[in-house]
Amino acid sequence: MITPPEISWVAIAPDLALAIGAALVLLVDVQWKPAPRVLGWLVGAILAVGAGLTILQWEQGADALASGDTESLVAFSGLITMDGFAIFSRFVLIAATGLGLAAGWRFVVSLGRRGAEATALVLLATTGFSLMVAANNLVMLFLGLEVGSIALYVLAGLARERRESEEAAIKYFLLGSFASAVFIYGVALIYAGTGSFEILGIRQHLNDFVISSPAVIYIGIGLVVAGLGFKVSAAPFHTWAPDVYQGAPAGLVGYMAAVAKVAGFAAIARILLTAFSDLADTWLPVVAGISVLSMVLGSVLALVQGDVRRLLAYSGVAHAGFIMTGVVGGATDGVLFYLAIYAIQLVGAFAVVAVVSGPDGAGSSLEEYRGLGRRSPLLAGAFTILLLGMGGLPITSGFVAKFGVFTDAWAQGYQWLVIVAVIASVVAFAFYIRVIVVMYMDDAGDEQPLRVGPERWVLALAVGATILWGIFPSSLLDLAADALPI
Amino acid sequence: MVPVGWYMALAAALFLIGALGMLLRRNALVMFMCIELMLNAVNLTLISAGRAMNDLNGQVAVFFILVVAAAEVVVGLAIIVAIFRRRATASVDELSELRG
Amino acid sequence: MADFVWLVIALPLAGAVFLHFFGKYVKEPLSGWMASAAIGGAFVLAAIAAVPFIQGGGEPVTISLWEWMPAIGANFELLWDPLAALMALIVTGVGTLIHVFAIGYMHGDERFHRFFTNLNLFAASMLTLVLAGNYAMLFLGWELVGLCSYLLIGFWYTRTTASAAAKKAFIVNRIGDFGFMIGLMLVFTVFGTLSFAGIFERAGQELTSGMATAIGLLFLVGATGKSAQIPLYVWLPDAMEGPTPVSALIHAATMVTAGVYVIARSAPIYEFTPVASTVVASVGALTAIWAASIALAQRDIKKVLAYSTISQLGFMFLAIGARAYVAGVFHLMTHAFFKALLFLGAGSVIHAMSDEQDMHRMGGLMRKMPLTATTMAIGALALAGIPPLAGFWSKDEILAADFARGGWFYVLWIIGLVTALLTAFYIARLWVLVFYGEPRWQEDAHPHESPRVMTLPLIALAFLSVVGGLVNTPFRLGLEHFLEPSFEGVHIQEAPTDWLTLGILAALSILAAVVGVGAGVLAYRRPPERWRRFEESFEPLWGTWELAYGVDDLYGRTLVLPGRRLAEAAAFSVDAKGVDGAVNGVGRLVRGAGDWARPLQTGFVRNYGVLFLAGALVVVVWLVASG
Amino acid sequence: MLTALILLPVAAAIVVALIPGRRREIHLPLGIALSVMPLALAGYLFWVFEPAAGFQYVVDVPWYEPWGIAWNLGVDGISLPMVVLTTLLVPIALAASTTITNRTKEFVMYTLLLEAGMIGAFLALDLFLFFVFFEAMLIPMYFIIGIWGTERRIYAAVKFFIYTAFGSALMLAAIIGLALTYASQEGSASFALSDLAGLDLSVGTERMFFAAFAIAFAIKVPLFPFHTWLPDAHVEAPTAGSVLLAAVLLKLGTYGLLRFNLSLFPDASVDAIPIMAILAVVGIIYGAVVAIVQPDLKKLVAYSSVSHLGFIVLGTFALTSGGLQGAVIQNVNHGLTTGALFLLVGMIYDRRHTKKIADFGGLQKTVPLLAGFFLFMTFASIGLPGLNGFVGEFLVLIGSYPALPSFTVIAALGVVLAAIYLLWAYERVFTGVPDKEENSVLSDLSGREIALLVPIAVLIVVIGLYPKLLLDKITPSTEAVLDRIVEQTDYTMPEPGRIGDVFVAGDE
Repeated sequence: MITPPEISWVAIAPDLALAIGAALVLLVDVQWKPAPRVLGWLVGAILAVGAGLTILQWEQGADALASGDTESLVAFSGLITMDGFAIFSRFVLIAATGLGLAAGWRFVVSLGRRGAEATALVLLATTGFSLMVAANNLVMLFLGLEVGSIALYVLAGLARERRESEEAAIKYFLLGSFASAVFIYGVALIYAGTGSFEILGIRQHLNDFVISSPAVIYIGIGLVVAGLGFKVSAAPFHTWAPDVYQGAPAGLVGYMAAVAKVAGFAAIARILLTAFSDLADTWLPVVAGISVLSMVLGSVLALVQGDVRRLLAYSGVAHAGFIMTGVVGGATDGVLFYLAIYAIQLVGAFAVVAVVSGPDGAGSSLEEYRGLGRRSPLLAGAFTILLLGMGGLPITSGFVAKFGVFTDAWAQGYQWLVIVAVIASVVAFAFYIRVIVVMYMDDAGDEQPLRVGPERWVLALAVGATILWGIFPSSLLDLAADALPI
Repeated sequence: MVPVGWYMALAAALFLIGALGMLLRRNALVMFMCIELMLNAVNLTLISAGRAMNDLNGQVAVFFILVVAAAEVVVGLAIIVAIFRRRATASVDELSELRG
Repeated sequence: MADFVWLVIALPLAGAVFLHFFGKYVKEPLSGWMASAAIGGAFVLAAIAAVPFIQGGGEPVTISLWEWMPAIGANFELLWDPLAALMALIVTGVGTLIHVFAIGYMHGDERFHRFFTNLNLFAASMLTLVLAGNYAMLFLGWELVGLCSYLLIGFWYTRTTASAAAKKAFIVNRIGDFGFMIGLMLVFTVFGTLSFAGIFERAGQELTSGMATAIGLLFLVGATGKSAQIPLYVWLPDAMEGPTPVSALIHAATMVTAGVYVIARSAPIYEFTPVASTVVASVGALTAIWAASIALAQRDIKKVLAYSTISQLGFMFLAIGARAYVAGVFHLMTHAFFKALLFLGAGSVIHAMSDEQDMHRMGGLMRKMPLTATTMAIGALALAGIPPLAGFWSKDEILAADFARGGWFYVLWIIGLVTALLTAFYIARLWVLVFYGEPRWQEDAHPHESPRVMTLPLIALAFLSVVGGLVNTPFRLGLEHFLEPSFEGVHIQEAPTDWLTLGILAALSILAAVVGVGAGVLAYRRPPERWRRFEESFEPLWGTWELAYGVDDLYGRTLVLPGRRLAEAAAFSVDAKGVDGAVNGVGRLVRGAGDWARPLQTGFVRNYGVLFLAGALVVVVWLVASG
Repeated sequence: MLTALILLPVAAAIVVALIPGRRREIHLPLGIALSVMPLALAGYLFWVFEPAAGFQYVVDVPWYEPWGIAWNLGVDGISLPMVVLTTLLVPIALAASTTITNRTKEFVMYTLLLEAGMIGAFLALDLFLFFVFFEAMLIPMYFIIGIWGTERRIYAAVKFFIYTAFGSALMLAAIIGLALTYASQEGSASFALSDLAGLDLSVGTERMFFAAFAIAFAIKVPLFPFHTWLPDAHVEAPTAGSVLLAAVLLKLGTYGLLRFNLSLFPDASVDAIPIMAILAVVGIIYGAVVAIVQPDLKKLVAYSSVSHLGFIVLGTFALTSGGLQGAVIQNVNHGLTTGALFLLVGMIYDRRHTKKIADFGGLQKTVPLLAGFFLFMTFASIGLPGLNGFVGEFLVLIGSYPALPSFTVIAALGVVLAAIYLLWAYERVFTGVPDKEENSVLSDLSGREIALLVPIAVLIVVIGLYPKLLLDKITPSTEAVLDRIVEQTDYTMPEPGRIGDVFVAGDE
């Protein structure tokens, strides 16, 4: 007899809110053709509801996790969890969405009537990724991934006047689908090897049985890691990132990069640390290898870029490596903290790029930042702090984040990885510093101050978060420490 | 009865063919079809594995993948058409302005 | 009782500080008089404090002032004993006279008060040196006199030669200090303190002879720097670029004797090292004859005196190396008198001749400046060792003591004797060339006798040069008794006691002096062509002497130039290209890696796909292989 | 109180930031006035400091407890002089910056933030906290060099930043390793110096950690061969930057070696004596030799720093009373003299807009006061007794000899070389006749400039003659460091002679 799945509205309430919100935006747009302002308020309200619901979830999840009652955290017959890990990641996603939309709002407005579509796509993408981080089932995870990714492919191509945007979209789409196919093939092999799609089920299986065909599972893990490595732009699966970052609409790149990274790493952490924790001895060196390659390649390549967006893309590759050290370290709180911090900084940094490049996001070569410190001191100051935060300079949250993941990795016995990581972060300093040099130490070609729109709020928040959590990190660290996966 | 291993091997072969096609062909449309081929290889794997283990989950998953594939087609074709309109080519090798 | 001796230092120091800050508000001669009063006051105080020693029965006292570097036993403390008292009296006494002289000599200089500031500072430093109660404080004075020497040699800073000479003096001294400092390190290592009291008390218990030799030789290195002995004497002739009173005070009477003083002070250490003592004496003897020979052929009046000073310092080394400490200190004293006199006289001449220093352009000055001529004659005879002038007694005692020591010291004694002969010759040459014969002046020279303020010190010094030797004659060893408390427990080499030997030795040295003076006078009272021919007959020796054996040139070619080349190589090749190149190379390497890796990002989707798949393949293979 | 000492400059920076940018004329005076407050507080701290009480005014507020990091501050005889020096030189450096006319506000802010960072680094007793300050201060300095420097400022600034960041990166790894070792041994996390100092480390691990710390500090000091960033940074930095860089920032290296390497890794420190001594001595000689022929006055002073700091490292690793005391006091001395020399070079540069030695000559004629001060500082730097440099060098040399005889002898050569390069430079710049026309019309020091130099000069003399003032505060702390090492390792301190005569001042 087929038992109908129990429905737990609580578990998907935020996602539902976002999805419905996306639909609502489209409907409202069609029906009333509202002014962009109105649309803005609507989206804001939707995100606020989503965030509020997430916080409500937290209360419930935290209790259950504390009481050890993990069963109650699983809903929809094991498809979805509402553990702290999921909720924390989801909140980060929603926050990044809010900030990202604010940063890209001028772009959205410039799209005119298509602005609503863009907004809806953003909301949908977030919904997908939100489901992805909450998935306890690999197929569910894949669904979330695809919902999110497909929306992102479209977003990448939204700036249709620009040839680069098209190129970015097709590249992102082809490679992304390819990676998705690889990922799902990995899932299929894991299923073939363990007989389960569920994170908990797989762990159970690996715990209970001697594995008959480990090679299948290992191949599965490898393909899953490759597929997700693509999403988080870890080397050598990173190749799309610079091109897409450069081509996609300036205002939205921050959002796109941030949510993909958060969701991707949440998935990697969940799969590797929960489902395959018993096989850690095998996958740890491989992940460490990916980590090293990402850090080195990302840092070194970022050093020679002449375009800020590409630079940030490669720095994202390096960051993927740093976060990987957290995965190697095996502690989710380090990874989550890093993700939260990095997502905010990334969105903030691209908000600056959006301001400098203009809403359509034409150029972003380093040249355009010349003398920014004189032209728009506040903007340059914010960018400086964000860059240094990403670089991991002490008294910024970036340092706390790096410190956390490095400590975890060291404790795990990966001292050499930490040493490579700290050296890579010095190289990383070198390219962040390059941008700062251009902004402050050269004279401006154009003295006209730049017009800053809603990006200012994004920047204020991002800078505030960077500094405050750099000096008083305990609040966020405590939350991250509580946000355990089931 | 054909052992399940054969099905799996066939699926793997299909997957590889798809992957190689993706790497070798330069027409975006064909490349995309190769991806579809890969997805179907995954489907085959899932079905055979589910069948072998007498587990419905594998087979159910196939439906989801089919839907995803369909969604991808929609978006993918839209993007490809857009590009084709502007450049009158569907060759991805023409699209290499972003690099380095 | 002698607690106030710190005032001896403080008084000139106060003078220096006052003049430094307020000197420019004080009119010209007044500032000079103030400085003279400061050092004169110091002399009075020192004399009062020295009374107990003169009466006999005064005990050395250590006066603690304040902590400095207690960790290495180095504090501000003074040692007031007969040796210190004698040195203080010489420094302040001769110093006062020279101060007064300088009031006249520096008349009209735009930095008049600055000159006296430095002069007073020098006096304070020198007094610190001689009154120091430990090696650290001695070193303090030692370096400060070096500083003052630097400042005063380079007083006329617009003359590049003066500045260069000042720098050279300081640096060459520093090389000596290097040895001295290592000596101090050894002392500290052995004794755990630098205090004289602590060291000398335990010298017998702690010192091995090897260690004593090492310390002794290292102190000698320091002394050769400050007292201008071979091989570090080269700075002193150059130092004559300074104003003449400076040459008199610092580079004849006081500072340059610091090396002698240090070795005499360290007698309890040298007690255990005959080797080092012998080396000291040998260096002294060698320097004495070496410098005397150079002095023979100099044309510059101050250069003659400079080499003469080096030579006489060699005599002092010869004495203290033979452990005739009293004789050494005695000669130090008499030399201070007559050499200061000679320098001041020379200054008077130079002043009169409008800064002319070449003796070939002098002559016949006796008529124009009789007082100067007379006093200088006394100084010259004292230097030559004509009895009963001061120089005779002290020089004779040195030679006698060396003779009495015997062995290797016979050789040194002979060298000394020959040097005495040369000394008598060159000083006679100097006097005759300057004061006798026909005038060979430049057109615009208008020599005249110096003012009273300059001649009075000359007279005073002349008087001292005459009677100064009487404090310690074989008939009455006054100085020896006076200094006894300072050399307690140290073996002092006495002159022979039997009157016959003593008489023969005295006769020999008198003979040398008389022959030397006689030859000098005879050779140079003739017309210029004749003595020129006389000099030429000594070629090529004479030329070598005139060029001072070309040592400066040698040092320049073998040390300075290669050193500079080395520094340039280090700076511009090793550092800029090597070390920094490596650093920048690493940076370039990283960037290069970036540039190299950039083409991987071809822009072609299919290549990206290949990379992706290859990566995935590696991951999979790795996992399977290790799993 | 210590927290206030760190926060005061930050608050001052904020105050300056709040003044609108167009009121340019008041930023600098305001900054100077505000920076006097930390000086006053530091002076008070110096006054009330109890030499024998070890770390005092300790603040220990947990920061994030699960990690064991804490806002842990404390002052002892080793850090106290450095804090006072820092607070003293910041107002001076600011007051010397009147020639900075563009972006004054930012300049003042960066300087004040730099001050906060430096004070924090000296006071931090928690390794995490120390690292935060150690690294964070790079940024203001980076900006100071990069924005207000001369032609190649960007190159210099970037090099400075990356090079020092590289060093500290390794130290970060070592800090993590230490803390984790502590956590695994004690079961609770801590980054406190006092906790970590008591760790049992295997020989290999201890040496590795030592090396990581030592490299970080060696770059900061800088020791040969890690020194090449320094001349570039100095030459390009504006006067205030050079002053603070030389006087305080470099001292973090020597301070770190003394504070952290010696306390955390006593065994490895003892084992590393030969290596550190070699580096120190090579630095002394090499820096001096290279300084001799530098054509640029500022570069010459920079290389002299390399040479002088070698003495401090030598004294530190001699592990004797004299050596350590000398090292600490030389930290202060070098700060004063080299700081003053950079001030003077800056003043010359303000007048002539060149630093090339060959462009000068005969300046004593036109600017006698400046020349006088320069000569004074030169001799202080050469180590003339009676001035402060001598006390440090002499303590180091005499104190180190019993432990490291041959090294010390070679190091003493540096004293000779110092006389050569500095006096030669003085000769070329100041003496002779001013034959270049530009040099004969310069104006001498203004009252403001004299007011900047006089306090330093006074301190130089006071420390030179009465170092007891400092040594009394320093000695108990350095002895404590030594005692710990003797206690924890099989190192026996060389005992020169017998105990020196106990000296009691003025009791007769």
